[in-house]
Amino acid sequence: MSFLEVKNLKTYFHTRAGTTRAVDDISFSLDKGEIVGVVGESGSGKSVTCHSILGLLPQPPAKIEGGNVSFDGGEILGLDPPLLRAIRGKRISMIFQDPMSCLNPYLRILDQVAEPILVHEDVTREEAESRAMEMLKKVGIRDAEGRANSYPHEFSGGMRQRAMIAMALVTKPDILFADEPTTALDVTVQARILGLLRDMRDELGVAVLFISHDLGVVADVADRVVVMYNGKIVEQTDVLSLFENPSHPYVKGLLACRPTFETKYHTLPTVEDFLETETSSDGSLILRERPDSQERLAALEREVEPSACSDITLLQVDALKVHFQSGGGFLGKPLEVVKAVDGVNLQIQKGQTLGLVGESGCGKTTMGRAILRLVHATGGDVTYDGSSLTSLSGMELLPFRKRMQIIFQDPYASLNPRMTIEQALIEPMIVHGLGADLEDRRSRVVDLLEEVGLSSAHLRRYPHEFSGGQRQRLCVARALAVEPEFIVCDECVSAMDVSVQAQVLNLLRELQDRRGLTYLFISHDLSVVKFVSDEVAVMQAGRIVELNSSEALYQNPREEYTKELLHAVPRGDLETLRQRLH
Amino acid sequence: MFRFILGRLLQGLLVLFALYTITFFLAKAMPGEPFTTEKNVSETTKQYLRKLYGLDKPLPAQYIIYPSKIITDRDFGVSTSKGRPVRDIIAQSFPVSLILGLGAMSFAIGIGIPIGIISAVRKNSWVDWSLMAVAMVGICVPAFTIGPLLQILIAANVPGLKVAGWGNPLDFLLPAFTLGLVSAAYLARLTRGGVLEILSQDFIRTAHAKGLSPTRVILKHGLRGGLLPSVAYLGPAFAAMISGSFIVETIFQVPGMGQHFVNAAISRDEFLLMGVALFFGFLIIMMNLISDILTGILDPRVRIGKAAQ
Amino acid sequence: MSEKTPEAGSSLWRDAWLRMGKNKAAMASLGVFTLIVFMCFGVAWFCKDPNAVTLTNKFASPSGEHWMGTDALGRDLFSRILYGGQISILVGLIATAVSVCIGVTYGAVSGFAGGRPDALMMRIVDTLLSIPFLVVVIVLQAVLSVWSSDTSSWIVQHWNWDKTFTDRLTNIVPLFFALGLFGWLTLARIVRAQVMSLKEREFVEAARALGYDRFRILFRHIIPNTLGPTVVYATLTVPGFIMYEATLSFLGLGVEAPNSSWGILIKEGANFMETHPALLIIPGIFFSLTLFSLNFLGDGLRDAFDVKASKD
Amino acid sequence: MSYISKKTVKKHLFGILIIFSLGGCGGETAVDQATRDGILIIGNTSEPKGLDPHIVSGVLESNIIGSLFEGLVVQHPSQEGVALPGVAEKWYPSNPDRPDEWIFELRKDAKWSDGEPLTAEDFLFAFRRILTPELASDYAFMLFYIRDAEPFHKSQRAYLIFRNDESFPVKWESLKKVDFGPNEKADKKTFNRKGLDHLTAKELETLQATPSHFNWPESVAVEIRELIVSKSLEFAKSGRDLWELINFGATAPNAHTLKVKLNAPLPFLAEITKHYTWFPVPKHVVLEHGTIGERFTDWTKPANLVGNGAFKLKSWRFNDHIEVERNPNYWDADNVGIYGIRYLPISNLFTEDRMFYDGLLHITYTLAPELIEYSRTHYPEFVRNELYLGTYFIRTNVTREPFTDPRVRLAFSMALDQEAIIDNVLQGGQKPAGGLVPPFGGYPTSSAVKFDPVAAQKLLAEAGYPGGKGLPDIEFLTTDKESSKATAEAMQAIWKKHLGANIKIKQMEWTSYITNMFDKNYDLAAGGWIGDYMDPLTFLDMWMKDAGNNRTGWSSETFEKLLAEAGQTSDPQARYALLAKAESLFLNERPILPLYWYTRNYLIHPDVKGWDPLLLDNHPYKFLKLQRDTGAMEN
Repeated sequence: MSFLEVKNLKTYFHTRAGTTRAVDDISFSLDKGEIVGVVGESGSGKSVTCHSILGLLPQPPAKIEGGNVSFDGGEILGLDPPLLRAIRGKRISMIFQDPMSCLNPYLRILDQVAEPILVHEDVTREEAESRAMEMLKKVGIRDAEGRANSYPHEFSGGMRQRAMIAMALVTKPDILFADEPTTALDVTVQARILGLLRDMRDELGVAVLFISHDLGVVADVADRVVVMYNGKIVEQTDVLSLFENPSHPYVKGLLACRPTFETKYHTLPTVEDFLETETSSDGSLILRERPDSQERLAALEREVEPSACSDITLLQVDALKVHFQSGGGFLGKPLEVVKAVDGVNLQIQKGQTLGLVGESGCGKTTMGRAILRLVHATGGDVTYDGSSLTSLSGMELLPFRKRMQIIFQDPYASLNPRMTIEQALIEPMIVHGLGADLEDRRSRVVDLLEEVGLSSAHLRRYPHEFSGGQRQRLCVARALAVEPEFIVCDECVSAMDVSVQAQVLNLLRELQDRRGLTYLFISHDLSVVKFVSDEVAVMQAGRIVELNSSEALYQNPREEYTKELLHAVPRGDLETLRQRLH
Repeated sequence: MFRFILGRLLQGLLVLFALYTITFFLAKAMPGEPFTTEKNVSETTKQYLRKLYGLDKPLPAQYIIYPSKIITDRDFGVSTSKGRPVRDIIAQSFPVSLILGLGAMSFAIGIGIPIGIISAVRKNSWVDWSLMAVAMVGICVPAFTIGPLLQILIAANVPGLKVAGWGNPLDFLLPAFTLGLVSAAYLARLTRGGVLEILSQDFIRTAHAKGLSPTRVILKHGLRGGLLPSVAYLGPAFAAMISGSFIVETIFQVPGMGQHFVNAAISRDEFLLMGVALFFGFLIIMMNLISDILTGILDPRVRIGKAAQ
Repeated sequence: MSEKTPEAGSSLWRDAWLRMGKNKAAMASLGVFTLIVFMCFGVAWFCKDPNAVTLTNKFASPSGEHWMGTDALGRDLFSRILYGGQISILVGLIATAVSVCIGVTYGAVSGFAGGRPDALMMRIVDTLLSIPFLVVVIVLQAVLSVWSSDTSSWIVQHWNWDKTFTDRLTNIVPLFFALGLFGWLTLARIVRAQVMSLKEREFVEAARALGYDRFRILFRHIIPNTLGPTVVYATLTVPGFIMYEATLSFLGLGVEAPNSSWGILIKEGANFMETHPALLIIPGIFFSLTLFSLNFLGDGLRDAFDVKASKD
Repeated sequence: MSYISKKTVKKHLFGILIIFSLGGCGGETAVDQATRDGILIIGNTSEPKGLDPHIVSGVLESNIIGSLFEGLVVQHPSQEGVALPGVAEKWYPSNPDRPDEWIFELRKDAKWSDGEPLTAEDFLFAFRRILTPELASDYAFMLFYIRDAEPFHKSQRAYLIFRNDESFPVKWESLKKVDFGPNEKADKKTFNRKGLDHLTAKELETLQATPSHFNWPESVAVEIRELIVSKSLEFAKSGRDLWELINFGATAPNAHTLKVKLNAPLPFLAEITKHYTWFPVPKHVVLEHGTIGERFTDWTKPANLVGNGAFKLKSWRFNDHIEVERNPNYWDADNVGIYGIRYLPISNLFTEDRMFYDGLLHITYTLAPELIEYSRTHYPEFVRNELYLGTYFIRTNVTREPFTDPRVRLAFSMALDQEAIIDNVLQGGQKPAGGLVPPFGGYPTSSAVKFDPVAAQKLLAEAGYPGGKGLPDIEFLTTDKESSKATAEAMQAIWKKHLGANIKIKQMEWTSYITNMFDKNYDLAAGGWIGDYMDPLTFLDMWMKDAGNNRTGWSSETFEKLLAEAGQTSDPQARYALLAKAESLFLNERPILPLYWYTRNYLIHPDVKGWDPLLLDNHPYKFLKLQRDTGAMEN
């Protein structure tokens, strides 16, 4: 018997709308010192599985309908809460996806890391803290002594995730559930965290259940992979055979829709190109391989021609500087000036896409916003289509607001939760005087929705009623409502499942072809940038360190920093995988 | 921190000055004057009285004299209705109100916050509903009803508790309860909302995943952020509580400060009126400042330095 | 994908109404509140004259003649409660509405503007919070009582309105003025805090990127999102306003004797606590029933308008 | 969460246990213990404005001052209008036929509480002090009976200089039109604004140089003008004060004799000297802490206060209590019955009564009207209902329609169903007021005011308002007290019923109410008057044209002539007859509508002995005794 054995686990959610089978009769196991990847898109039941095992689900609406989970020979499903608590955090720990919202913002890092020891072991506070400190050092927090008393918001994303890991490992657990531990992180940080997990496994013999929507990442760490779709396990095998010989169409789709450095497709394949679904009479979902998947793929396989370098410069950025004052805050950090953007020059030709990559905090987002005058530039100039934007007043800026648009990372946060889709799309038309009357505007909205691939039947719905991918399409539609020429895409696919990401990227490319749009594409994901961009700029600490055509940059990085970035990207291809396994 | 507090205190001075200006002109706009009485007082006597209190001077002069006396001599004038210095009156009655207010506040916090927490934890259960109904009663029932009820039902029957009066340590129980009841009810509702908000956050799940007991999760992880709305409410509420309440003081015969707000207005005792108004303004400024600082301590993300500019 | 007719009218209001329908506590409260409003504004007209004094029949017990007995001057308590309810419900709702309008706008502008304007506006709130309320009331009483009788006679002269009605109306207006003047202060602080966090949200930035002016961003995008706490706090302030009305009426600002209101009935009834508790309890029941129902209604409204809540 | 709730419950159980354990010590009430200690605990409405008899003017202060000071004579504990020796052993008019000069022989053993002897000089000082204009005493007018006291108090310098000056060429009365006093309406540039009486030496010099600075009436000859100015200047320059110059009415032939010369005969002077404005103050202490005209000095502070009463100040906690204890230096200390008095400033009537029920008070100040019925049922032996020297009435504004017409006033008065209101609303056993002056010994009480709705309707019709038709809305001014509101509502209904009049009730807080009444900004206004001393005059002289409390706009020369005539009459019977005639004239015109004669309702513990009904409620505490009353408060 394995160390952790899950048998026929069923977790259903009973809500007013009906019953959702979040986890539907799954079985898998985890051995000591093993890393098992669990892959699937959001809503496929990966996290619910972990939460079910640890008894972390809110009940109701969730209910565990059946199954067994044995851990170290004992049944833990339905265990007495106090007994289960003794396991939780002591023998089985968990890391969550978003380290910002999963760390308590009101408590110091050290307190939070030491807490599991204090709760589970009979030690003094000093001892617990010194052990916590040790663990913080071990997970690679620089200057741990100096920073352990900081609050989470004073840490960067990577540091927070390290703190989470330290918190999970500080009691030396037998099993670690890692729920999308790197999704929100930069590639370099991600690489380090993945390395850390592997080291921990090697050093402490921890078994890891590694949950991710990204097969590429899983390929970097896992020994075995479990693929979930719609609450069921569709494939379960060792990592090499999964990549060498995927059997399930969904897995094939997942593997194909990730843009990689080698992607040659003009349009990315999506899961739908491989998978057909049908709802059977009893309400369960039947998955089938598309018979025409080969033809569909072939249709996509069109070499990307480097778009003709248009010679009209649409946007010109000269020595742009954005400085913020930071600190001077409440509990006495000294006032300091943060140079978010520090003298950036670049230009974008009409109809082209400039990719902007860099780690979080490098100033790429600030620059995108400074170009649109959403933050105030401290110095330098932005020239759009011949007019300088930096000196314009609010009213003079209005025509440019119509011509330049932005799409944000989080589509949910960037839509007003209290406005229907129709209202949200009509409003910009009213402000910019587009459309003759309400009827005209309505019909434009319907057209827009169709253009981004949404049904006009959803006009009166609210943002929360849509899925993440649909919401991002809405944001695109809203940006398009004013018929812009230039769009800043600020990490606009970073939070998405790869399958959805592929759809949105396809949409953006399609729109560019059709409307001749110009993009500034900001992302930390180098593969995605590679896929969409004609030119790529690499940004570090407020400056552009390298700017080159997409091909050249990825083939021949000149700067050390660029090389480092490229190296950190999990390739998720067979070669790298084989390399790792041997 | 230091700069922030200094800035706020400077703003506070401006507030006090604005408050003084408004109160001064309002006091002058009230019908009647301090020496309006039923008695057959001759106009000459009234003239002397006005002169005695400096009320015969032209308005602009009066407007300037009062604050300059406060600054130079810490002299808040002499109460026209009590015949003693305003400073003495405040110095005598404020400690009483402070004790009563602290009692009321301990009661409000001691009852309101636990009720709010329990209600939040048992959201939408009968426990929640009945506790919230009790809180609503606390908000609905005015002090002039609950005070006499306590006198009739409790004080008259429980030995050791007096109907009214101030002197024995137990005497502050009933008035503090009456005074704190509304705040307790508000706190219960605010805490419930705040804790509910926090309990829906992701880091609570983390805390559970650490294997913490539910109690520890709520008290250590849920409460700190969940108390923020209550802290914001408590600033002005505490200032109001420690500056006394006319109704509670007259019902329970407490020699506090609250009655001066009413009596000074009714007897057109403008020096006492401005004295207590400025004192109350000072309390409001300080309590709002403290509440903001507390918010900063409770929530490390808040940079009140920024908010204060 | 092809159908072009939008889903049948799922507007914000309709959605909210549907969600409300599922909330039993809120629906029951709505029923109670409607019943009370109907009694006060409908049934009342068929009741006895609430001001008919029969000195010899004071403190009568409930009977067929007087359903809830009579008060200290032998007036019918039931019809006094119903007529008083007209004033109290109007005062509670209108004063709350006025203070919500001022408080939300002020707080939102302050929080949205930030920096120096915000500090200035908040210090103004501090100042107003500290002004002795009674003094303002006395001044208002002096100024506005003249105004109200002048206005009343002007209206009667020029527009030929019914005199009793006009008098009652012009007596009440200064009351709203007094209550509205100070009722919004705390709400403004609450809304400001909300807006401070809302204005950092991405949809606000999106709105700016779309070239919306500040006015539109504030009123169409930010303020609607402060609805939840506003509704809850507003329902909490209603009892305060209703009780304040009684105090102000005794100072001559508001309801003129012998007309009544719940606040006045409760205030007077409290004096007969030992001897005739019914005079306190019966109006108290009407008062608290109304407030309970308003409160649960407020909670229901908040949930109903919280479009996010329906996600799960 | 069960953990939390359990803990909470535990904590509170603990708290409740504490309460019970601390509280469970014997059933003896505070009053029982106070009775044993001989301390009287008494409700006294609110915090006194001070204890200086020359500055305060309220009843509650007089209750305390009455224990700390003693006047020339002392009120008899049970008999109205009888004076017992106080500081004075004997008193008599120097001419019994015309009692306008009185002699008081002071006892030789009178002492201040600090042991200093009390002499006639202290009285002279006290009179002078209360009349000193700078002191601005509210109640100085109580001494205006003394010759020249009024002009002295009003700083009528010129009057005092010239009236008794034989050499002055013109009759003083011919100068009536001169602006001697301050005149706010006068031109700013002239001295008229300040008034001739109030000019400084320097200003007078200026005036002497340029006479145009003062507007004289034509009738005053230039020489007279110059004479007045130069004499005034001479006086002002001399640095003497008015006191030295004038022929003031109070003198002290020796240390133990006080001679008081009055403006007119006053047979009831002894009654007036019972009022605290006539009490002596310790000259040596007052002057130690300030000058004679200084209002705020420390001499009444607990550590400094020296009195001559049966008690002396023991402790004073602001807004909480004032306690007095026996004064060993009191001349009659051996006969003082109790050891001390504790005054509690309880402003809430209900609280006061509930404190009494809870055994915290011997005597309440009043019994809340709402609680009268309850107290009569539950504590019948403690309820007192006594006549009080006061009248409750409604002022009419005779300068405004429709009350310009005496018939309307009479109609409103006759339609006022006094008994219905007393029996059903007030319930305090008040007496329907037949006239203005409440009944008391010797004076023929009027019964002119009677409820007669039919006659009232007839009168109203005669006045042109048949059935109330044509009557404008009538504004009825009243205060913000719940009980006065109920009374107003009852009257409103009664007038509506009998006269068809539309009354609008205007409630206001106290000062606004007074101000509106002052400004004659009302039609009807609730009001009342409590007598200052035992004489009809205290109810009648307030209706003279210039009296401060008239406020109705009504005046009558005949009425004033009758009062003046009575003022010169020494025979009490003839004097009463004249006053009654004036009252009846007044009632025929009826500028006020009398409603009832006051009663005092209060609760008193049976342990208190010797507390007998007194019309003025001025109980001399030294005669009281506290004795455990068996059978009292058994419950």
